[in-house]
Amino acid sequence: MPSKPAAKTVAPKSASTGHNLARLTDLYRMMVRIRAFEETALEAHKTGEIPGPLHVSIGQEGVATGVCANLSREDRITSNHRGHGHALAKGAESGRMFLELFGREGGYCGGKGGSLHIADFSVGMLGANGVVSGGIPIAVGAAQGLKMLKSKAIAVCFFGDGAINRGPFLEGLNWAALYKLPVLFVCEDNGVAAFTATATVTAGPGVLARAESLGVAGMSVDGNNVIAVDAAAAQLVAEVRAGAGPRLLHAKTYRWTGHTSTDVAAWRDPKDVAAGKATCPIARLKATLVERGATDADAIVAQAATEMAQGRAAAKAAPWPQPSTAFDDVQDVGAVRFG
Amino acid sequence: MPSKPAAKTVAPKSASTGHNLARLTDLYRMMVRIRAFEETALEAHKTGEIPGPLHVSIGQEGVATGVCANLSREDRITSNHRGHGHALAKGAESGRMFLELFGREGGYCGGKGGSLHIADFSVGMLGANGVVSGGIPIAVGAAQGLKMLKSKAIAVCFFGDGAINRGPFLEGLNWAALYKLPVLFVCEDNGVAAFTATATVTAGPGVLARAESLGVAGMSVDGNNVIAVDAAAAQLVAEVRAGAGPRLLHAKTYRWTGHTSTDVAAWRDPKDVAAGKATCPIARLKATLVERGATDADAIVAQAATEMAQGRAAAKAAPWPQPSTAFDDVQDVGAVRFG
Amino acid sequence: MPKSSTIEVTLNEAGRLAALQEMRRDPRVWVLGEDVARGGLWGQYRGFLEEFGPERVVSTPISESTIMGAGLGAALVGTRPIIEMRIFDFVMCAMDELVNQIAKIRYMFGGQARPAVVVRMPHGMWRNSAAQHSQMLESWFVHLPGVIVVAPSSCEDEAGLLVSAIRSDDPVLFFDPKDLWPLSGTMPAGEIAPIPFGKARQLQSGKDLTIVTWSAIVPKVSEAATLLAKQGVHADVLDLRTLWPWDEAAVVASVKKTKRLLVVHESVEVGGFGAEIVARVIDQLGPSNVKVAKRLGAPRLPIPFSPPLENQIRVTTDKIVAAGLAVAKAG
Amino acid sequence: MPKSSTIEVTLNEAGRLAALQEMRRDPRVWVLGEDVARGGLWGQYRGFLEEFGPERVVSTPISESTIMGAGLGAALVGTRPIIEMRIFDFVMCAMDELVNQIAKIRYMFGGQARPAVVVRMPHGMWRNSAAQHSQMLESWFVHLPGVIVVAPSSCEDEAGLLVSAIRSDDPVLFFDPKDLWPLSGTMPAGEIAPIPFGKARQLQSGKDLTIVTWSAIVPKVSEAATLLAKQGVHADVLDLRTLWPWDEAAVVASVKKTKRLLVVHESVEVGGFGAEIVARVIDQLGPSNVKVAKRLGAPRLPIPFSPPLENQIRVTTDKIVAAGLAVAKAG
Ligand SMILES: Cc1ncc(C[n+]2csc(CCOP(=O)(O)OP(=O)(O)O)c2C)c(N)n1
Ligand SMILES: Cc1ncc(C[n+]2csc(CCOP(=O)(O)OP(=O)(O)O)c2C)c(N)n1
Ligand SMILES: [Mg+2]
Ligand SMILES: [Mg+2]
Repeated sequence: MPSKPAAKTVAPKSASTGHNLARLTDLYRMMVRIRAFEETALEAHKTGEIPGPLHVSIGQEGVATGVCANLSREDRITSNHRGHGHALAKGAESGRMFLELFGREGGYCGGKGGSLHIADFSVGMLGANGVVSGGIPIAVGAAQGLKMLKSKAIAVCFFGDGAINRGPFLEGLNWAALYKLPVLFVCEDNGVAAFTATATVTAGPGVLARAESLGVAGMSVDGNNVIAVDAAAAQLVAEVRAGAGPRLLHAKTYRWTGHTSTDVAAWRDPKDVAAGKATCPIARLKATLVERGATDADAIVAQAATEMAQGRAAAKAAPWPQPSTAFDDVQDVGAVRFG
Repeated sequence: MPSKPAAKTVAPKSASTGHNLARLTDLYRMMVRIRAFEETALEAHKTGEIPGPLHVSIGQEGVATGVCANLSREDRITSNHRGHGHALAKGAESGRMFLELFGREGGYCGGKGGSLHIADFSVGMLGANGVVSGGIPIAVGAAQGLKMLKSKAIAVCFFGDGAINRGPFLEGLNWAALYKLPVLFVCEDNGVAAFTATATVTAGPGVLARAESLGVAGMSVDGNNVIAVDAAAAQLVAEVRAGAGPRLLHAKTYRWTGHTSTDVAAWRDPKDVAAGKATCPIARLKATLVERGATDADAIVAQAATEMAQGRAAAKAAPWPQPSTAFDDVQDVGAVRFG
Repeated sequence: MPKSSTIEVTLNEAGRLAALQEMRRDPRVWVLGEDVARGGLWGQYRGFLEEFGPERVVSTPISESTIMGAGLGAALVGTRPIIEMRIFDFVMCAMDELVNQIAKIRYMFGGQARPAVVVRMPHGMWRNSAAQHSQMLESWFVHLPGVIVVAPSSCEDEAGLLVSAIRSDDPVLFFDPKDLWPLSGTMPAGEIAPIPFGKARQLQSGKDLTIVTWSAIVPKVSEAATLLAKQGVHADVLDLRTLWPWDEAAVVASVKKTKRLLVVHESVEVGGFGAEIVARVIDQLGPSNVKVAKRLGAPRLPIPFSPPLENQIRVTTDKIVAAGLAVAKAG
Repeated sequence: MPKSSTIEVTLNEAGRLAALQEMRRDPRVWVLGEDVARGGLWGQYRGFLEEFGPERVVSTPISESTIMGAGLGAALVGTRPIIEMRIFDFVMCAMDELVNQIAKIRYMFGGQARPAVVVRMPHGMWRNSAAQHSQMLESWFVHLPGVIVVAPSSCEDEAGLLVSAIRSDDPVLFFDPKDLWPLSGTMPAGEIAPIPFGKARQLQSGKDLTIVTWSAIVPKVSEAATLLAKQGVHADVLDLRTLWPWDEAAVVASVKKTKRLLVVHESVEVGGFGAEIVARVIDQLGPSNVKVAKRLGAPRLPIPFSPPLENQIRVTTDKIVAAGLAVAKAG
């Protein structure tokens, strides 16, 4: 199984090439909306408006944004436990997402999933997943199904650097390469898995070498440079869509917060945290926008803040799901109505 | 995690270097005994003396023999579904093995395991395994335990080329490299997995590249040249024992028979089968022995034939286990005696 | 061909014909699993590659997690996979994909998706294949919300229930009784009609006791019931055929008549589905309306290899007859 | 310290102290699992790394199959691992290693080896964690030969049963009740004595009905029993503490007295361990000696996220009281 092009690092195209201001602005708007959604969700979790576990991706917005900017509505994505950004970037509505996180009627999953299972099948977001690597075989199978159905759509599989130490990573990549499936694997490498630095539990030269050894060509990119992510994703998505088989994008990024909203990640060195935050993909793109003469950056931030504040308020005001809906959507034959 | 030495192919040392006639004769005797054991077992399975599924390794004797020739009794091995050769090479007695395959009293597992679960813990053979890749995490854990206990012993893990497409391969190698465990992985590559050519279900450059990508250095060797296997194993076992961490030996070999004793593998090209048999490790070593002036090759074959004929006859004559022993060795607390 | 006419088949062939019919009927149906392009380990897909090609008859790597998970993913985009697991015990390598994903996806996502997969899992004791190739854990999946559990024992049911399974929009766990692959029987000629889930099949009728059973042990139960009849003990024998949903109404009605219940299954008695049946019957009829309720299953042991050991722990016709007599005479 | 004196702890701390004691007592005992070097997800190993070092407190990759399988391998060479699985649902990623290997190795190899492992699996509903982080499937393992199944609900039992588990030469599946981690209670000061497996704890006594229960739901059952007593309905309340072996004798003796059985568990009622209890009691006493035998568990649904939905399907004190009254008055 040839696995060219050999893994390599894509240099971020300078903003002037290929990226017109409109696209940069769109990328900026999406990152800002993801940031605003999750900061709002963190607030709402603190006050108890949002129950259950909450995993935010603050600092990582560049990856979901840059990759999904290259997808169509028909394309499918699978996500992991940190799926808000993936959902928004794929086109999910913040309002219905808030309703779901709040466990209210009208949420994407009718309140049955919450943050950990955020999904919007209508835009091809096949779901966050509570199991690390859980999305890998699903994405591979989705790609196999799409190929079988002669669809032009592809599948994209988002997972973290902690996921590459579970068996499904090997099985899924081997499988995708074998059947030359239209799937792009995206490893969001924030250097941590829960409370452990992934470098301390991951042997070998890294995810690209693992992918190569399984017949999947890949690239590394600075995940906090959304222009570079957009460029790399554009190339890989084009190759995948053209039928070249699977590809892997390794995006280095940084997560500002702890593992969950209640984890302060006290074990991290404050110096590293500061350095990590300094690479903020939003701040970096804003600088480029300003340099390119854009004037609406602050307005975009304000709009996003309003959008999310309204979403939060609407969710808080929304009715709870009817208790009897707990019995819906298990299975048609053999369904139970009551205990 | 550095994974030097880089994967490479070891050239078979010429028989004159390092291999005195006594050692060559020992290697020959072991291969001949394995062959005789399995040919006898095949016979006994045809007649119904041996019940249940039977997987033989005829043609692959060079790998188990060459590797185990470098192990001490304290070293541990795990095996797969094709474990007769591994057991014999590690020092198990053919007589008690026959008793087990026949399901008789006095068999290694008291008749509870049969061929698929052949094991002799007294010589460090931690068991054949009915689950492909099942032995990988066990071997890795055994190595971790041995290291923890400050033992000089190492673990060796035998598996087939079909096993490298299951998750435990990735998890186990990453784990072994991470903790620098004293374990040697041995991939017996006979080109097939059940009724499928492994090349048609395995993507990427191969097992060595996979191991490298997980921080495990390895070597390829002609598994049907037992002298080469012995030399390669000697080097890798020495490195592992010295605390260098895990290593992988990739041994190309050929299986003469079908997947199970009842599978004729009609799908294989007769030309390939002929070519495969032509690489018989026993015939090749015999030629070397004769060239080196050995005169006892035929006597060794005759002795092995006698040993196995006696083992078979003894097993056939042996009593069945007491039915009540079916209730033994489940668990001490919470054991049941009857239905 | 007249609907009345029937054909002679083995259970294996019955399943093959059912899958064949459904793959011809619906181009979205496909099969994946190890060696399926060569007809599958049990030959239950003989000729499929030739007719449907490698895109719909996919021989896979030994990657159970992905066989299960990829089947799920492919279902989420609108195909209808038959996920062939070869031998049930290997499903243990794919439990996250089955238990945490397939069984929960429809509910967890509020009905946004329904994974229309059939997971075929040949199970049970089979010619001394020992602890890792003989397990029956079907009761586990009755306890698992989100799945339909099917366990046929006859050629006709293997075919008709497999058709229903392939047409189901919810996941179906289909336990092929591997010891019965060679069982010969008849099935209606021509189009194989789907058999609805949740309807037991009455094999014999009698007033003295009710015997409830399913899967590979059914032929032995029939044999035992015939022997019991010779001794003047007449049993209602119900083959449940599907464990979830299961035909509680038929079982309760029968026990209401006989007042005596015996559940027979090949799997371990402790924590087996027989316990659920006893508990429901007692719950529905009230203890005072039942004279005796017993179960006959395997003792809580892994399956040993050696024939006399396997025989010692296995449910046999003799044991069923003895249990039937005890239940008929008790109280 | 006098044996009589006790200390105040949480259930989480009780478990921590038990593991700490055993790791001090036996150098072959060690713990492996994700984040355990940082004290574990639940802090149940706080301070272990500092005291025992990284060789005995092993933070692992996210590799559940290998966490389970490596624990087994290490046990086969004479160490005694505590295999920490973080949250029960993730055990689905390691079922081959648990079901096909750990549970069968002693038997399959004719007693040549005994894997002395403890598998800790915090389970159950916990603050709206939805379908993939709330499952209770403890009944599955009662049906699985080769393992001991422990499900404590009090600080004292968490400690004493964990000590017994770590000292067991056979594999023990230890279900920490994660919703009860903060539960405060007392335990004997000083050396933690092992609590034998298979002995139920009587929490309340009464003649009107027998309530059998275990794990996270126990505090609610106690509360309900107290409310029932206020209404003049007095229950024998038995916390089984271990499900295999389980204290059948105590349960049968109690029902013999009360003639009324109610089993309460948080897990799904269909196919739950309650069914086995009902079936055994009916088997042992005969239906005619039991007036009523009922179960109260969750309906057959995955666990939903939203509080009102979770509350709708969850076993609550009100539901237990209602069920208790119904059982007390029935027949
Ligand atoms: C199979 C499995 N094991 C463990 C967990 C608990 N867990 C949830 S997220 C997480 C860390 C994942 O790290 P990574 O994949 O790098 O994603 P990140 O949190 O860094 O975005 C762990 C261990 C889980 N959800 N699933
Ligand atoms: C997890 C699992 N899947 C499938 C099987 C069925 N099976 C037994 S051996 C085998 C082929 C293994 O091939 P390989 O590892 O190359 O060993 P070989 O038979 O060639 O010696 C298969 C698919 C199994 N035992 N375990
Ligand atoms: Mg990470
Ligand atoms: Mg092979």
